[in-house]
Amino acid sequence: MSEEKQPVKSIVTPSRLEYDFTPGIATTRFLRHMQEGRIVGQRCTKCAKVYIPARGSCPRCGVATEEEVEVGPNGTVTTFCVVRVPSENIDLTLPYTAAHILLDGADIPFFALIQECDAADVRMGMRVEAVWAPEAEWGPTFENIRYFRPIDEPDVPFEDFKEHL
Amino acid sequence: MSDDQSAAILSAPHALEYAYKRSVGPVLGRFFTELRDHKIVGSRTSDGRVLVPPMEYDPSTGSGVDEIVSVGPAGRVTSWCWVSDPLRNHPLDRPFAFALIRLDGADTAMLHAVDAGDPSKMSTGMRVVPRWCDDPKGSILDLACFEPEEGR
Amino acid sequence: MAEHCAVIGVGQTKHDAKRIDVSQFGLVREAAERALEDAGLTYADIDAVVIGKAPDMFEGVMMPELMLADSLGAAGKPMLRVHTAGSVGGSTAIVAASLIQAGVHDRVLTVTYEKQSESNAMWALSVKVPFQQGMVAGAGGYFAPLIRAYMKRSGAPEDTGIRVALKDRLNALKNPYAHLKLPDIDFDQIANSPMLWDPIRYLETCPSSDGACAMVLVNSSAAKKAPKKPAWIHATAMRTEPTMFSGRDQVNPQAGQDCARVLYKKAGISDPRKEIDCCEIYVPFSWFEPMWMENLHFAPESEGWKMTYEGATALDGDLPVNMSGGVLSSNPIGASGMLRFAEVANQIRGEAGEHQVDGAKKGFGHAYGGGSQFFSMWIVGDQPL
Amino acid sequence: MRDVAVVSFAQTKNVRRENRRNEVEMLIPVVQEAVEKSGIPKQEIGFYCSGSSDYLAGQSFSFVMAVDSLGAWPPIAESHVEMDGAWALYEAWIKIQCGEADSALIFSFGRSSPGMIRETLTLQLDPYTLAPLGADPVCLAALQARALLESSDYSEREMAEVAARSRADAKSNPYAQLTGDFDVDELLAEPYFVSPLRKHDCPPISDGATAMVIAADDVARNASKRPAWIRGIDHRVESHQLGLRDLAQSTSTALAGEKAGAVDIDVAELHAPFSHQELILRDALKLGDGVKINPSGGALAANSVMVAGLTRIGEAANAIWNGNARRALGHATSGPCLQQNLVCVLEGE
Repeated sequence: MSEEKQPVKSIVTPSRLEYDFTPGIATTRFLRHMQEGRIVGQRCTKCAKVYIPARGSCPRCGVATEEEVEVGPNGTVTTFCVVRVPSENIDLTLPYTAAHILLDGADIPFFALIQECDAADVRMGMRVEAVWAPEAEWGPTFENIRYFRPIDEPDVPFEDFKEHL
Repeated sequence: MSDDQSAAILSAPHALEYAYKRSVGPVLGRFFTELRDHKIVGSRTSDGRVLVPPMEYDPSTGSGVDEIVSVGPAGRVTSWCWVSDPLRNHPLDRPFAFALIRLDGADTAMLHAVDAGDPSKMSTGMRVVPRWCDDPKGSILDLACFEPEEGR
Repeated sequence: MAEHCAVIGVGQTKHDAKRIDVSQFGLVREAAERALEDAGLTYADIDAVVIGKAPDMFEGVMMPELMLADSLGAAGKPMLRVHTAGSVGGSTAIVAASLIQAGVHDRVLTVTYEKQSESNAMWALSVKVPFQQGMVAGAGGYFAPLIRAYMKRSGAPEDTGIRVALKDRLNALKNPYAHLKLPDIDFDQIANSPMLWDPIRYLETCPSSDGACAMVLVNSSAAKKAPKKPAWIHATAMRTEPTMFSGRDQVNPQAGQDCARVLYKKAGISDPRKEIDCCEIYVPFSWFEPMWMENLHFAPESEGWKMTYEGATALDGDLPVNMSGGVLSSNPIGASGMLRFAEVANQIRGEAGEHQVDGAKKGFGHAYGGGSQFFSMWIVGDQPL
Repeated sequence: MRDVAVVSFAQTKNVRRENRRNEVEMLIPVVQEAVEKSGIPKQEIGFYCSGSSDYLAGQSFSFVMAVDSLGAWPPIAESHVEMDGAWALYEAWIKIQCGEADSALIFSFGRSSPGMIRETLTLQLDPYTLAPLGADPVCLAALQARALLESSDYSEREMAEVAARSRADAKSNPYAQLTGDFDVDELLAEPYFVSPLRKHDCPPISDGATAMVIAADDVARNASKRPAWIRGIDHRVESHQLGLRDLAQSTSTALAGEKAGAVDIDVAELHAPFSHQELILRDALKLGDGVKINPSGGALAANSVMVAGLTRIGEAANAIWNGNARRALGHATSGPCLQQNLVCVLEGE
């Protein structure tokens, strides 16, 4: 029996759906600020916490948020992991560090990469700053912030950020 | 943000695209294998009904089905619609009919396209025969479509 | 007062990376028919079918329960489809149980599945959507920082995760349905396996599986006619908290703590560590065992690791956890939660085979999902509560 | 069985393209309105359940972010069905019957506009023998329409009359999308879209969101002056394969209606996205000429996918609240050619 006469065991069904994606009002505003080189969160009218990235609501209070508050660009690493395995859609030299960063003025950590620092030297409590892409490349996107890098400031004690884990 | 700024809302194209590879099991596997050879089979349930396309279970009781029988290849249209403006994913790129077709020897109708040229050529009860694809791969699309039996 | 509900049939597929021998119909029917046979019933005896699975993009079928309906004998019956992220297997069982408890139905078939090999799980989970922040580190990269936070908080020894993985991988060797079976597994193999998302090693992670799980749930009068011993549902609970909010404790989420507390209260349990005989807990990365032991009040905060370390969670320990090998050994995502619920029911029924805990009378099943914000749990016992 | 009533309902206006707000931003005001109208303090709501589809949103786990609209703190008892919100209502009703909760908030959301809904819904089909043909819901509905026309006394005129009546009635519904006065003869003079369907036989493409609060016994009585009591609710599915069904009938609707006690109905809100489906559903439920059908305009006036079914039940409750009905019926459908159907019978006191 030739190979093509083998019984059919599987079929391939390609699927492609196209969308015109809109992210909503709050995300648009957030990304427009990013385009201007600013990280702008929103303060909840009820609990006064500052959310970053701004998503138009305080998920805890379930109310719409409006008031804008600029945060960062410096922050504190609350926790992190060292990635030693390649992932779908991620093109970075291994190993690299992915961290939760509590930006100064924000009340919720932001996910970002740490670079310009050996993975072994990344610490919980380490102070970092945002490294932006060249201004000419800025667009309404998270990618304007390439990564964060260490700054010469003393580590923040664990007690001061442990509620953000 | 006020309403007049709504034009400034961001938007971008987004695609969900994947070529799913589906294992088909023994019954649909046999159906597709036969289609590749330009033959059509159905499955027979315990109460004697012949289902086309074949199902690995009896849809009214859920019990398993494994008897395979030959059907068609010609059949009769039981209902149809005329697609004058085909979509990107439709099997034909010119006006055609989608039809439910009960193949000779089958008790249920299967869905496929009928290339009839014009809706005036379509009617419920009409006889249709398969047109096979030149490059069969073992799928429902090995049946390129059906066409009217008369005037072929 | 709600009706009593019991598990009288349990079925699961052989779980594997690629079940290329079956269609989606074949996969769900393999589990469903084993559950029906276990219960001594056929599809005709079933009043309603409850189906659960995780995102439709895994298989590329929108609301696939519609096409699966008559393959599970659901034609002419009520059918529901549950989707609560990774906790869905547990939530689906709870929805099915509630149909009995409400007195609406006598016998319900519930089935969960995932056929991840039809696509690529990592693709389906990480499709980049415009204007959202992309995943910076893959699936493990989401959980690894939480594990690091747990280690820092609790001071747990660094090899705790290795010990959990070794225990679960040894247990899996006793489970004929488990996907990942590593006959020569030992501590060093896990310790020396590649570090993927530091502190998570390769052999401390779950596989990606095709598989299905099914259960037959019935009311008291139907349970009395069952051919085998039923497992009686003593309590169920579900809790959700928002994914991201300021001050959220992601290591020891409030929703998990609350869910367990309300569950014990309903089941009349005051000391879970003492009163519960065995647990199947959703542990996709080994370190989640000690984290959940604390979250579920089996251990005081920062001491969950001691249970692993002292062997309490081993098959012969005082609170065996994941006797089946757990999610670390089989992970058909949509079914993984139900497998926990079903395995613990089988323990109570005395049907767990080689990984049976002798004389188990009260068992705890647990599932969670997403970023630890969705929880579903149940307690089953050998007598009605 | 516990007495359970719909005590409040809120919806967004259905629009062709909601491109300013995302799902959470659409839901926040609707959820707040439903809670406020219910008179039940939010912290006392015992259960939450939602219905939505990832494929509409174009991303996995799209329901997860919807939780952000609830203020789920302290943590809540919550569940989700990948189905129309009408089935979320069913799950919530069951929870209340179990005694697990005395009240529940149900919500659903769907934006069809970002994708191409005909192509998106094609993915609902059996991926082995149906989806590869690209058979979209309009074509399948057209096959069903012909099966009805050729096996009954119904004509294309009656289909056009359904469309014209729906859109005329929708003029008084501020949430409807496609409204206006249409002349049946003019409609019938239009060319076919997918024959035998013309454009007017098909639903608009809509974006929308809804929320509803239900409550049991005295909680409902204390919260609402005129609770819309759920006297029966049932749902049934039939075979997915069209060739196995008599498309001119809806046996699952008939069965669900029978189980739900669909008799003595004053107003029926039927989820019939295509005009001929209303005719099939009316027959399945044995609704006579005295029954007012779809005073809201129905799905022919606004068809937010995953939402329109729950909306029908909300509109049936509206008919009770505004005194237009003593007993009203809400119906929801899902799947190709009315594969799955839910019937909910409501009654005022």
